[in-house]
Amino acid sequence: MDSGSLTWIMVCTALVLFMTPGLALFYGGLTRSKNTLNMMMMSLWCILVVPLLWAVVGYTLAFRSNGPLIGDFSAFGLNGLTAFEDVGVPELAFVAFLGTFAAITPALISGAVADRMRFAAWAIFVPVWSLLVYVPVTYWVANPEGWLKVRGSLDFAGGTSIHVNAGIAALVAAVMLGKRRGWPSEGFLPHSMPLVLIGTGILWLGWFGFNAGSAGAADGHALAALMATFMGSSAGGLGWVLTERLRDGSFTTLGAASGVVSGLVAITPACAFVDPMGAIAIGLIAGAVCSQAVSLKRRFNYDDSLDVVGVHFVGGLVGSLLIGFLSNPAATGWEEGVGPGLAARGLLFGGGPGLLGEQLLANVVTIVFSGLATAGILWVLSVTVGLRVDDDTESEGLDAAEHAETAYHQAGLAMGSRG
Amino acid sequence: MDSGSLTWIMVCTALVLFMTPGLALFYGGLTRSKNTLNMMMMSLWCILVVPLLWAVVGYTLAFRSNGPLIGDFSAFGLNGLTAFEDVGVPELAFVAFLGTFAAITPALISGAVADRMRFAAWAIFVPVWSLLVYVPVTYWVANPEGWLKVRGSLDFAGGTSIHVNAGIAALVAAVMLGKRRGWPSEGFLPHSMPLVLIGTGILWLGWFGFNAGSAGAADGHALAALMATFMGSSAGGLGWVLTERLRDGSFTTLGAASGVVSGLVAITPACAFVDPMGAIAIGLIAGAVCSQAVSLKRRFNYDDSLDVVGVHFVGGLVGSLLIGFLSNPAATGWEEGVGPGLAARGLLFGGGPGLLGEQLLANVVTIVFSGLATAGILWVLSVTVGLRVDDDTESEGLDAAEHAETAYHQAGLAMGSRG
Amino acid sequence: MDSGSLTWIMVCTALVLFMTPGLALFYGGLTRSKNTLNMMMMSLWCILVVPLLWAVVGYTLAFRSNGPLIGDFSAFGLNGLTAFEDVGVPELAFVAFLGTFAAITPALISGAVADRMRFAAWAIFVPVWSLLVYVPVTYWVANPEGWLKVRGSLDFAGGTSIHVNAGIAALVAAVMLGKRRGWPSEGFLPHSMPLVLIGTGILWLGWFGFNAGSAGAADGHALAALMATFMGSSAGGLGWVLTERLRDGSFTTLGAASGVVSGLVAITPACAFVDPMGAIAIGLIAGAVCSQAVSLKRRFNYDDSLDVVGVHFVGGLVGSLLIGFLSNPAATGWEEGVGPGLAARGLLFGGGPGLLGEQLLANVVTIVFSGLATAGILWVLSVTVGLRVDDDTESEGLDAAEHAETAYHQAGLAMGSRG
Amino acid sequence: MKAITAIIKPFKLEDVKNALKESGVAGLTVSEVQGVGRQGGHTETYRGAEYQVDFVPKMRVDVVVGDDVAEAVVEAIVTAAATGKIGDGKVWVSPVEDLVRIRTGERGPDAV
Amino acid sequence: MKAITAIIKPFKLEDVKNALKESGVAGLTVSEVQGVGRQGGHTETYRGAEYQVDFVPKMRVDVVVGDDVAEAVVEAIVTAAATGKIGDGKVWVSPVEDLVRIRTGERGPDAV
Amino acid sequence: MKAITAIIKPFKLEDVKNALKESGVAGLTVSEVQGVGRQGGHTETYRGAEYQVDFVPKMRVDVVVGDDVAEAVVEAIVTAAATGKIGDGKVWVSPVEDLVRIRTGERGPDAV
Ligand SMILES: Nc1ncnc2c1ncn2[C@@H]1O[C@H](COP(=O)(O)OP(=O)(O)O)[C@@H](O)[C@H]1O
Ligand SMILES: Nc1ncnc2c1ncn2[C@@H]1O[C@H](COP(=O)(O)OP(=O)(O)O)[C@@H](O)[C@H]1O
Ligand SMILES: Nc1ncnc2c1ncn2[C@@H]1O[C@H](COP(=O)(O)OP(=O)(O)O)[C@@H](O)[C@H]1O
Repeated sequence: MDSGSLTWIMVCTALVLFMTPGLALFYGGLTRSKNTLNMMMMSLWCILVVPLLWAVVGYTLAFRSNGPLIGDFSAFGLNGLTAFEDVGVPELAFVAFLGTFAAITPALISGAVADRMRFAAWAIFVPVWSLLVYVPVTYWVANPEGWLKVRGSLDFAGGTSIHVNAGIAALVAAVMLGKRRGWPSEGFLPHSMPLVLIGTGILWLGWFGFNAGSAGAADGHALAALMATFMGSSAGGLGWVLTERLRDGSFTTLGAASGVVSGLVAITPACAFVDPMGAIAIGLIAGAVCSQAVSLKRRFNYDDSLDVVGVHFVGGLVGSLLIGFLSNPAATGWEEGVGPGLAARGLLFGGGPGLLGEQLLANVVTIVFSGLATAGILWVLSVTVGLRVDDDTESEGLDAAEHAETAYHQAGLAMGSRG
Repeated sequence: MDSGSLTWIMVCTALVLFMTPGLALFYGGLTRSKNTLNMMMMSLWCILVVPLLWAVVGYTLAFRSNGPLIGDFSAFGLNGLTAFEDVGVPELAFVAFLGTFAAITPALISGAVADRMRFAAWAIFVPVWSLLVYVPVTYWVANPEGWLKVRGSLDFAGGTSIHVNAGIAALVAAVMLGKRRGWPSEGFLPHSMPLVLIGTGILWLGWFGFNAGSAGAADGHALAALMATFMGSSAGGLGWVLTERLRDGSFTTLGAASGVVSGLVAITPACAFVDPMGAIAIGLIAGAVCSQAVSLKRRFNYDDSLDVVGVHFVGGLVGSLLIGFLSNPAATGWEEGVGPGLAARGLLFGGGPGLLGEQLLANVVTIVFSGLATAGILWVLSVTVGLRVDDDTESEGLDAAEHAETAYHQAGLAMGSRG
Repeated sequence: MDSGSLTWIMVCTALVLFMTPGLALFYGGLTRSKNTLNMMMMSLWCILVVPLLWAVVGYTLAFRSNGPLIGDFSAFGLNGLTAFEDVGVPELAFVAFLGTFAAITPALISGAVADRMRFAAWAIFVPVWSLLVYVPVTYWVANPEGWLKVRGSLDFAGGTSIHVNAGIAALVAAVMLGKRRGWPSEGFLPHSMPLVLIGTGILWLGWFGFNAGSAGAADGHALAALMATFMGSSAGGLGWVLTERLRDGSFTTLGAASGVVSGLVAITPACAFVDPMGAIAIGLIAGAVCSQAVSLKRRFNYDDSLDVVGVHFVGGLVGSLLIGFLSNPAATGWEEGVGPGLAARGLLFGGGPGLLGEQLLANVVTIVFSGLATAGILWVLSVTVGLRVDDDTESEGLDAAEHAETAYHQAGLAMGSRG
Repeated sequence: MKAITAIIKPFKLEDVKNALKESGVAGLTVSEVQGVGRQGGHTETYRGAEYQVDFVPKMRVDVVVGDDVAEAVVEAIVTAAATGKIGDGKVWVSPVEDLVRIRTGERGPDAV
Repeated sequence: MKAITAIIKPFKLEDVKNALKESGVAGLTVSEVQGVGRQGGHTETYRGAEYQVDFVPKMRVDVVVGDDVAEAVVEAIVTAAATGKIGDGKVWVSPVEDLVRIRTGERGPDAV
Repeated sequence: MKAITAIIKPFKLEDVKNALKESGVAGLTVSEVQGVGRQGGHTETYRGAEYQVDFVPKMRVDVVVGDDVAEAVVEAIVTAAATGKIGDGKVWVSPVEDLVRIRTGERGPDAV
């Protein structure tokens, strides 16, 4: 065993796990205080349910190679996997590491349906979507035998399989749920920006593990990914706040936070394929583009409450497509070529349009499949459980009605009396 | 030196250190705002005082082997220990790592006495309890020559020596302090659930270091422990929220948080001895059992303010005893046998009742010893310093009276004038 | 490549990155709620801008050796650096790691000018100060060819180049900005102590990476630094709260937090040169001294809003000078001697006064240079952009006026209407 | 002059504010309050025990107006705040003997 | 009608609320306030300096009732809120000229 | 007795409190409120869209005093709270029919 690489993967597992509570805080701060716990619980639910599903059946279907489409059941229930395998990093470490990815992906979607979704519907949606959408898309894009990966598309840490995938699902969900009462004339301003910034800090920390851990070892790819993650995130924040300074007149903290996340999203697929200056470019572009993209919802009139589409869908797409321009295998230690373990050169480094084409294909396939499948799942839920809370719950707040809790209790009101 | 394993232990040290401020936030969010800082300061005090005590005398007494009962003074003041020892991981790394464990253990107790204990009494209780209770129990259970360890009881990361030990001390302290005014007719609802969830996230992150770092190296035991910690915690949260959904009708965020902690507590002793499916079982059981156990205080009429007994005592016991059923040395890389470095099979894997018996014995011994010793220490404090604040302080809040601070200052009231 | 050491530096990079959002929370909690976002944005701005500057030009000027005064442009734009260098830890890892240091240093200064500085001035100040002050001081103190380092001064992780440097800049800035209206008769009490404690926890965690990562590898120096960091921080907190208990009558949580930070600051330069008992001594002294030093501003009538001078300047100085007494190369694995890679003995371990003299010199040089250069930069800004917001903005709050945001939106007021 | 105090549902605040503006009211003051009433509160679950929380978040609007317009202002508030569902709240009117605009020292109905 | 305003200790809120319910009051509105009075505040230590904070957290209870029951309601509040210790607070009574129930538009004492 | 209600700028609270103490007022109650008025609010940017927030943070001070001192107390508040800039706020005076000190049951002007 390579104790250094094993340590790296174990640390990254813990850091990425930390991201789901971080996301809960980020999203929770952005909602109004009457819906904060509901928002947080949507993320927490993912990290309670998905890891178990992952260990039992998700991992084997997503990562045990079995032709172009889907894995097999050879590691069902983690059967046969042991922590004592005599390799650099035992497979069990990747089960754990990748389980944290599986958990956070559906949690991303929750921001789009904030303030109005029935928790019962969400509770069912999460495991179903994980199995029916996340697992196959991940297989195609990330499994060495997956058809999109074999064709040569590049996605180092999940730009396509996680951000574009969750982003398009978020768009579909926002449209199917319908608008919140009062949107868009009212502002639905964040109840606590400090909470948003706590979440941002945690996501930022965890994302280093997310991206650089995806190297699977403590090696040059990990380091290249780490450096690109750092540069891309700072540049993302800068790109966003400079854009809004020019456009709206001020630098905002939410702009900084959103820009950092946009940069992180965009650098996710690209981090091990671009050099540090390429990462800065991706970050700046993603920050600027996403800061514009969050206005799309008002133009096209869908209520993506917390801008999952503008940040994750658009940011993921930007990063994924920019690989086609900025992929620099020479500087990032890849053997040049097409397919698993190889990387083609981007257009700016003398590559042909093939890579960009593959990037486009992988994302289009993901968008179409995930969009349709998500719509299907939600449709079934809408005619069975029902997707949306009633109007009274929406105006009084989901926390009390759906969870029998409220986020804050003031001094004189913390008592309650036993029922 | 094995740089990978050293890195692992150093990272885990930092992560476990982070848990004590995390616990302060978790507990602080659960109290009312007038007592929040007092609650937090009880944890902070532990992380200020105990590490120094640990370096000077605690470590040598707990971990320098010297027969069945207690260590010697061979490493008094860390005399003779150097960071440059020519072994895989120098002993000094374990001094640091284990110092973070020593610090958080008494902090756990503070939740049981929230809202009413004199800080002067707590300030003395912490170092005294650490030396007189934590150190010997740890020696018996975790030192290779400790009598309970030699007999074959298993406690990988401190289920018995930390959670059962602190849990029984919490019960004794809650009883001796007496009930808060108004309890149990009033609710004492958490003043800030977001704060509780920040604490939960930090504890969850840190616990990966706590459990998997207890392997002492980046090896298969660490990985097995990490995977079990992940599965046990998610399952704990799921077990709790499913139980409350059936029982009370809703999923709560506090249930998710408490369930995750219960799962983490229960998996702590067991993490390196059970396979991932065993970990899921332990988590689900612990979550369900603890969600019931928090009602014991109302049945038996002791005011364990923040449910240290229901979560840590019961959770620790559940996990420790389930080892007797679920220990699976074949799958987790242990040589089968009884005593330090070995692990016996649990009942479900064809082992005899011996292991379960040893688990029972280790916990009963801990309960009796810690219960009596804690009672003794508190009795002395009650007749000298006094355990409880006066009624006025209790109703006006401990923060202002005991610490000359208040947790929040509103916009117009942040001024104060210089006295 | 040494995967263990590479892992260590990558983890430490992520942990130190996390410190800047942590500092934002720490400082943000200490301000009043109308200025919280501005305070946080001052830190965030540093972590958006400085890393890019660092990658392009800062790193090469600070760390590419080129005689006694300043680096060259050999790694301009990270030209020629690759993640696949065949050494223990590739240079690119240090670029990333040290970039997080460069980012947090100017952020420290922001606490001194809280509540009144124009953000436009800050936005320019940060990159300019980083290049003109941080880079050269770092070269002199930390570069193997830097003149202060060659003379034998010791600064393991940045006591002089970061804390004394930022601390004196903070003093100059506080004086040049002038006092806040109402200071010192009014209290400006923290709007949220829980936020301060979240920040403290994050800083504490990150500081393990900051100090022990400065070893550049997972080796004995890293471990010695880690242990000293742990002991110094706990002792710092204890030193502060014991002092205030004696002086003012109560233990405060802000005292604990400030003391931990003071201990961390003071141990920063010393951490790899002192044994654990030496670290405890430094922590206790720093905690006690800093808890007194925060009163200097009232005696000398400068409004250092959040006590950057009392904590970082004084703490850094205390730690740096105590090296002259407590340096113990024998116990900490250094070859004895003067200059890069060597360490002289402190006075208490039989060394001569030479080391103390060098420590004094390095700090005096830093104070004079940084003080003058900071004053120069601020003077230019004051006659161009203007340093201070107008009175109305100061009384109504900087968040709304400078950033078009407010930190909290209450239930009924989260709406706003579209403009 | 009259002081008009309205207790309303929080999400109706924007509507009420706009209605007041339209009826010519230049200023008003609002605060977050908790109400007990026919609407009933909700039950909270806390670590497995149920607690009845009787308090429902409401907003309180205070507006001082001249005697002549008081009735119209009351009407405006009632119209804007009504949803027809239980818990819509109350508006009450009390006498005000004097009012000063701090900035100018002006007094009486013209100072509101 | 009368508006009865009570400033009480926060931990007495449940008792006062229950006392009001028992005396037949159907609704009330409470808010968090800070009081200055004989009780005195407390001293806070902030980074080694002492600050006098004169404000003590209190709850304010507002209840509008018919003229006939006003006196009984005041008595009920006073009895429920009293601890006999300094800082127990005040109850005062002001005239209310009109009251509307927003939901129904009903007016007068029956609408409370 | 009179109830005097003042809406002031938050940073003037200490001054007003001190002025009241100096004019012999033994107690007062304050709360955080949000005001709408001539001062206008501010614009917030939220993810690229602009929102007009009409509310400005203010403090509300309530003090009940005897009829004889009411005018002096109003003057004291106005003087202490004035900055001469828009948004300084209002003070208004309403009649109070009775007041009880909870602790002792005393009534009337002596109980304030
Ligand atoms: N007598 C009262 N005095 C003061 N406030 C009241 C009174 N009755 C009701 N309220 C306030 O009005 C709100 C709504 O009253 P409620 O009885 O629930 O509904 P409705 O007004 O539709 O009958 C309450 O939450 C409370 O804040
Ligand atoms: N004249 C007053 N006007 C308004 N509120 C008052 C007045 N006097 C006291 N209060 C309120 O009553 C509370 C208790 O008053 P205090 O003088 O401390 O005690 P007591 O009522 O027991 O004499 C104060 O904190 C304040 O909120
Ligand atoms: N008619 C009113 N009724 C109640 N409160 C008012 C009224 N007019 C103004 N206010 C309060 O006074 C504050 C200041 O009023 P504003 O019109 O902005 O300035 P000024 O008092 O200087 O004319 C407002 O924010 C609001 O809280």
